Amino acid sequence: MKKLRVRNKRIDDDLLMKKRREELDRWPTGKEVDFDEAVAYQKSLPDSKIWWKVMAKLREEGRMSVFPRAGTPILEDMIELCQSLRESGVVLIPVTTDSYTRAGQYEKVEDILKECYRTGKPLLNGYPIINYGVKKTRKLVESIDAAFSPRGAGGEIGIASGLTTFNAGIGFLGFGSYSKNMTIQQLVEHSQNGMRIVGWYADRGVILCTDLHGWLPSAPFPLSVNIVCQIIEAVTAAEQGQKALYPLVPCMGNMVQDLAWIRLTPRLIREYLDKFGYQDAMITGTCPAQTPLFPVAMDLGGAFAYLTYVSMVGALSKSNAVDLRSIDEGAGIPSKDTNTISYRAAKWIFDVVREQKIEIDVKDIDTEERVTEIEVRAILDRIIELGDGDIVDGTIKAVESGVLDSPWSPNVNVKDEVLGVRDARGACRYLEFGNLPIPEEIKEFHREKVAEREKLEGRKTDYHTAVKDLWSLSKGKIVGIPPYDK
Amino acid sequence: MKKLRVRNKRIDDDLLMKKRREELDRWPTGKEVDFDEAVAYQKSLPDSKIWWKVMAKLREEGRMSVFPRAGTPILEDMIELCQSLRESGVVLIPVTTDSYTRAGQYEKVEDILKECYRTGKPLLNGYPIINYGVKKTRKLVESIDAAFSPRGAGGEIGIASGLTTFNAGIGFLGFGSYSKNMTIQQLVEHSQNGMRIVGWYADRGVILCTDLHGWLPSAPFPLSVNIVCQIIEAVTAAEQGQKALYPLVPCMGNMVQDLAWIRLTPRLIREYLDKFGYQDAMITGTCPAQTPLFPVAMDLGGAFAYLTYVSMVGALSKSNAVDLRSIDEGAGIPSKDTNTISYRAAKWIFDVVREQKIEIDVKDIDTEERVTEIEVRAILDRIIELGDGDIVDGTIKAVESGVLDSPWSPNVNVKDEVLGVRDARGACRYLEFGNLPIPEEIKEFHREKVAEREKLEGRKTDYHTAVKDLWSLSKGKIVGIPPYDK
Amino acid sequence: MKKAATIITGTVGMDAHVIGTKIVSRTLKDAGFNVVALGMQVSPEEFISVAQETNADAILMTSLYGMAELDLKGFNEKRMEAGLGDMLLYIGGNLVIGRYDPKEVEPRFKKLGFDRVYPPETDIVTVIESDLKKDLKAKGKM
Amino acid sequence: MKKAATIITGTVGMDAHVIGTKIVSRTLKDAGFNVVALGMQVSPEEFISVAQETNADAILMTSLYGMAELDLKGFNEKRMEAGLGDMLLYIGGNLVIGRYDPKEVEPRFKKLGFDRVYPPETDIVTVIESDLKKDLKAKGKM
Ligand code: B12
Ligand code: B12
Repeated sequence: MKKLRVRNKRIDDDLLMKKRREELDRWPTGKEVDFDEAVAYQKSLPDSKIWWKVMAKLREEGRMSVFPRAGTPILEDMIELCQSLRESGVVLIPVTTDSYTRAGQYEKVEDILKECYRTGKPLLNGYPIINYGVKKTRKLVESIDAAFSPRGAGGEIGIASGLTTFNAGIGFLGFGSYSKNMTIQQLVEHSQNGMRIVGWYADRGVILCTDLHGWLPSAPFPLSVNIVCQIIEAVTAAEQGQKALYPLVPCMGNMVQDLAWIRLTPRLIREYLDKFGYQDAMITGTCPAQTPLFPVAMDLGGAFAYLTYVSMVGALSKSNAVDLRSIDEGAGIPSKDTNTISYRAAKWIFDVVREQKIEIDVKDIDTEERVTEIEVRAILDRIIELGDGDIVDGTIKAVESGVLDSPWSPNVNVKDEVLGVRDARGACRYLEFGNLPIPEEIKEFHREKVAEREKLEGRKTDYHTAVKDLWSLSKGKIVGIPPYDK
Repeated sequence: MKKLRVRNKRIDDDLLMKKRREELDRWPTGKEVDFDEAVAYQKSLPDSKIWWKVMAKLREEGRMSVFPRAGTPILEDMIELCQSLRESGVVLIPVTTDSYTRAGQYEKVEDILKECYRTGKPLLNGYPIINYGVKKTRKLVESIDAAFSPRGAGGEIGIASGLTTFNAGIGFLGFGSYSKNMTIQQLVEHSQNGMRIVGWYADRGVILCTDLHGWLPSAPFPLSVNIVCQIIEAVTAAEQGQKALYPLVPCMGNMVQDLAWIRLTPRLIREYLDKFGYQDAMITGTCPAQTPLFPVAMDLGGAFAYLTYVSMVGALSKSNAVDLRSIDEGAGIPSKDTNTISYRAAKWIFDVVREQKIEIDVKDIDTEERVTEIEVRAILDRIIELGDGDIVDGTIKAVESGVLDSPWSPNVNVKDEVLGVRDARGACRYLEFGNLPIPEEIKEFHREKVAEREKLEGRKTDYHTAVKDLWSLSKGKIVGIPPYDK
Repeated sequence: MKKAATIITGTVGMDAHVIGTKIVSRTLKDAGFNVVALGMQVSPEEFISVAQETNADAILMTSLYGMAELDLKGFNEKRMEAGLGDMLLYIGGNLVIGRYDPKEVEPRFKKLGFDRVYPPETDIVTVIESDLKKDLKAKGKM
Repeated sequence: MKKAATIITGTVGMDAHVIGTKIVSRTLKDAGFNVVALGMQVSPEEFISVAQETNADAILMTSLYGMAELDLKGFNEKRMEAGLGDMLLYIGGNLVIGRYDPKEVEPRFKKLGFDRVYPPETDIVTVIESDLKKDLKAKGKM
């Protein structure tokens, strides 16, 4: 076997500094960033604001925090929103940015922001961090005793403001879920040959944590592709100098699979980080993430149950954080109050269940873990083979050939030849394997499981089954008995 | 060992009929009851209204229902309330009666009922079944496709109206939780030498199911005394001719104990029913019951979490019913809407988790099950010894001597020399054993567990700890770290 | 120092919720009061006659089951007739049926003669420290 | 029988929520329509120019991310200028930010030129059967 490696064209230091400035110069607030001052400010932050330290402390003490989503355009409201989260026990706070900011349309944002203040209404679907700039965002950060993480945008304005996570490595989220025309080649160029900001800060003693998303499964779909991508994200991030990262493990609603994946994902990430020589990159914890479609707006009971179910999975798996939405997820951006009540519920579960130190052993976890592990290794082996030892080259070829593939992508450059459905117990199975290099015996396993459901429901599964399964958790009916359209 | 037996003074048939009439004659609606017509009406009911059949069907199909509490004085509102429960998936519907009806104050109820209709307000805390009588209550029963159970009162008006459960045997609930001056001697006379109505109906082919409550633990307290009393209730009920019964197992909030007790209780009831010769009495299922103090009125998040936690315990233990309160439990009698949202949440958990057929094995369940089993057997052995083979005689002597005892009883004839506290993981332990005949090695086990908590909190446990533990679930902090008063 | 004030406790009417009044009683005792704990299901008449017998300074009444107003019909008149107009009257618990706004319910119980009316889950220690002792002192009974 | 009506689908503005519009497109196709699926993040201008090119009979627009009104500023004027006044315009999704009452939001989108405005989680099959076919027939396009 070829020596494992990550294609590494480390950008020249002068060029790096120039590019960083260019990026910041796209909007006047960029001037507020002085790199050295930013380092000093980061170093002045108390431990309770430093993401990786907060995660580590939670883990040490056997505690948990919700990692929610929250962003609203009016600064004062944003502060109040985050304060209320903190009061519900949340110590990992997001700064979810609006979609225009994510698209770099700062001028448009500026106009709308004025309109927001004029009308008092939150017209943007997030906090426009770039337009606010460093001084104002520091006000937000300094108002609440918790760690902050930018979502979707922020760049060095976020870092200078005291947010303590930062993307690193090849991020599949943007490519797989947010882009229409980006090619995998472009993604790699963008994230690898681009700026190695995380490493620059690490060299100066500032560790900015990275959350790994992998390729988000947009529908009930086995997690192997997601985990493969998390591993790719991890090793490419580490290669850029990232020292702290953790996986967000999508929970698809089948408890056996969810628990198996929560166990498997960090284990494999650790293994590959080590294999590639990044023993010094630490995994700060594991964060199960509530993923599939939520119960509809009017079904508050279902929304609560779903939320506490995922909290429970987090507690039973002894995770230190859980990525949870609110009971208003199906309705729209949550209010302060719906956040509070949602995360109080989660905290109740965390405190009551997590602290009972329950040791559970769920039958079939081993099987699910083994099946997914074989799939992950098969896909990764193929990628490394395609890349002739280089995981980045391999990734490019893998996406182009469908060796890496995921359903429902908005991206026209994705093969989209795979499909998932639930089996008779609600576990996610492949219905169409596309070009994924899954070993034949494992394919057979999936087919058998799907056949069980077909027998139960008395009809074939197909594309329409896959569509219907989008709603299985949403409608509170994870399995096929009785056919939930009856 | 003496032959096991149940003191049996079967009432003379003529006397039985006379007493039944006397009871009904206490209020004019009693005249609506014609015994033979009641039998015929019961026999005409569809399976979906017959409690034991509904329970059996739920179990067969691997499904679950909430068994809620619901009673409101205006008939039309009561119908609407029960309909909304049915729409939330509830097929086991209670007819919770008001406290005046339970105390036989029908005249007073009549006046208040008029006031209710005049003002449109629910002034009574339940449905006054006696004052409504058969015709009106049949209207309720016939409006909803579900099985009905009287709570607290109803007598043969309930049976004639089509309610399909009925108390039988020595019921500790009334004695231990509702009475101030009743002696155990009186309880036995009342429930045993009194009417054997259940048997009379069973002889005519009408099986009215009994739910066993045991002696309700009013605070965090190990379940052994409760289970002993459930067994006594079961064998004395069976002796009266009861053919169908099931335990309501109080869930105290420690998952390991809750699961252990849910497994243990029906097993021991079955064993003793068989031992006493009642192989023909069937156990129709197991119903975990949400028991300790609820989160306060304003903490809706906590209330939801607690509710779904117990639903989850029910689902993981593959029960067919779960006795659940609503999110308004801490506030007051729930409204239609809070019931709906609460039980939709439960149904989500039931449907999603129960139907996944998760096989879990929780570490320490075996220990908890074994400890409680030894306690139950020790107490029961002592009772049978005290009764010289007769479980009823033994029960009387046991309560009088504190061999059967429970804390916080309103009844002045109860010893009340025992006390429970939670341990470092939230499990219920004895703090004071009183006169319970617990074997020394088991006492030592409890003491060790309590000591662990003392070490953790850095202070002795005492009466005040026991009081504080009333709120442990309510405040979402089941264990001692950090001391939740800090 | 004066002799300890005498306080009567208990749940009124058919209310069987005894835990709260047990805790109230014990806490009062621990605070040095002379407590007459009547337990649960105490009729208004019994409260009055015991108050006369014991020359009580206050009644701390409990009702959780939602029907306190019905139980207390005519209570105030009777206690006035019994010459107990100077005795402090507190009530706490879940005072009506269903979720309620304590602010709306308070005046109704004040009309029934109560000096203070407490919402569900009131902390009894605080009540003793900040209200009861003050009120008793104001009446010269402490 | 007439030739199948042409329907354009897609999410407007920067909205990346593509699953809904994918399902809408497939369901329309299955129902026999001629579908031009533009996928996600379609600018108002693109909708208009494609409608002109394809001589479309309707646009079924999707927006979930809450900023549809901002994206659609001036859209109605432009489509009128483009001579597309007769084309059916539907929109569905989470149309504003936060939990909302669809009844309050509907008139705002009607003003923006939409013939029909759907609340979150609308069943597309029902819409095709009960609204779209009727509206197209009324316009003589089916
Ligand atoms: C999956 C998802 C994502 C995925 C999308 C993946 C992808 N590429 O499609 C990702 C992770 C990328 C994402 C990102 C974001 N999301 Co998002 N997302 C969701 C989620 C969970 C499900 C959406 C979905 O796929 N629904 C399933 C499809 C089938 O339903 P549908 O689109 O509604 O379509 C059906 C019907 O509405 C109807 N229909 C659709 N269009 C039309 C048109 C017509 C004319 C008719 C008649 C019918 C019709 O037919 C369809 C089939 O039945 C929802 C919350 C929820 N509902 O559970 C949030 C949600 C839509 N997202 C939201 C937000 C804010 C965002 C982000 C800004 C940030 C964030 N919080 O993550 C970014 C923005 C990205 C962007 N630029 O748009 C908000 C919108 C808030 C609001 N409007 O107030 C929601 C509601 C979550 C929330 N409560 O905060 N999201
Ligand atoms: C345990 C319980 C029972 C037990 C009681 C056991 C016993 N013998 O005590 C049993 C099972 C017997 C029972 C029966 C019933 N109950 Co019950 N029960 C409860 C429960 C779960 C807890 C009550 C409790 O013990 N609280 C703990 C104690 C420590 O708190 P507390 O009594 O409020 O007292 C504290 C403070 O309020 C304060 N305090 C108390 N008194 C006073 C007085 C003054 C002056 C002051 C200053 C302070 C003060 O100090 C105490 C210590 O902090 C509540 C719901 C809940 N809150 O979770 C329902 C509840 C009280 N019950 C209720 C009802 C309706 C009933 C029943 C009619 C039927 C039923 N649904 O089961 C019967 C009626 C029995 C009867 N005749 O009274 C309702 C009342 C509804 C309403 N008011 O609208 C409640 C709220 C449940 C509900 N939401 O439906 N119940």
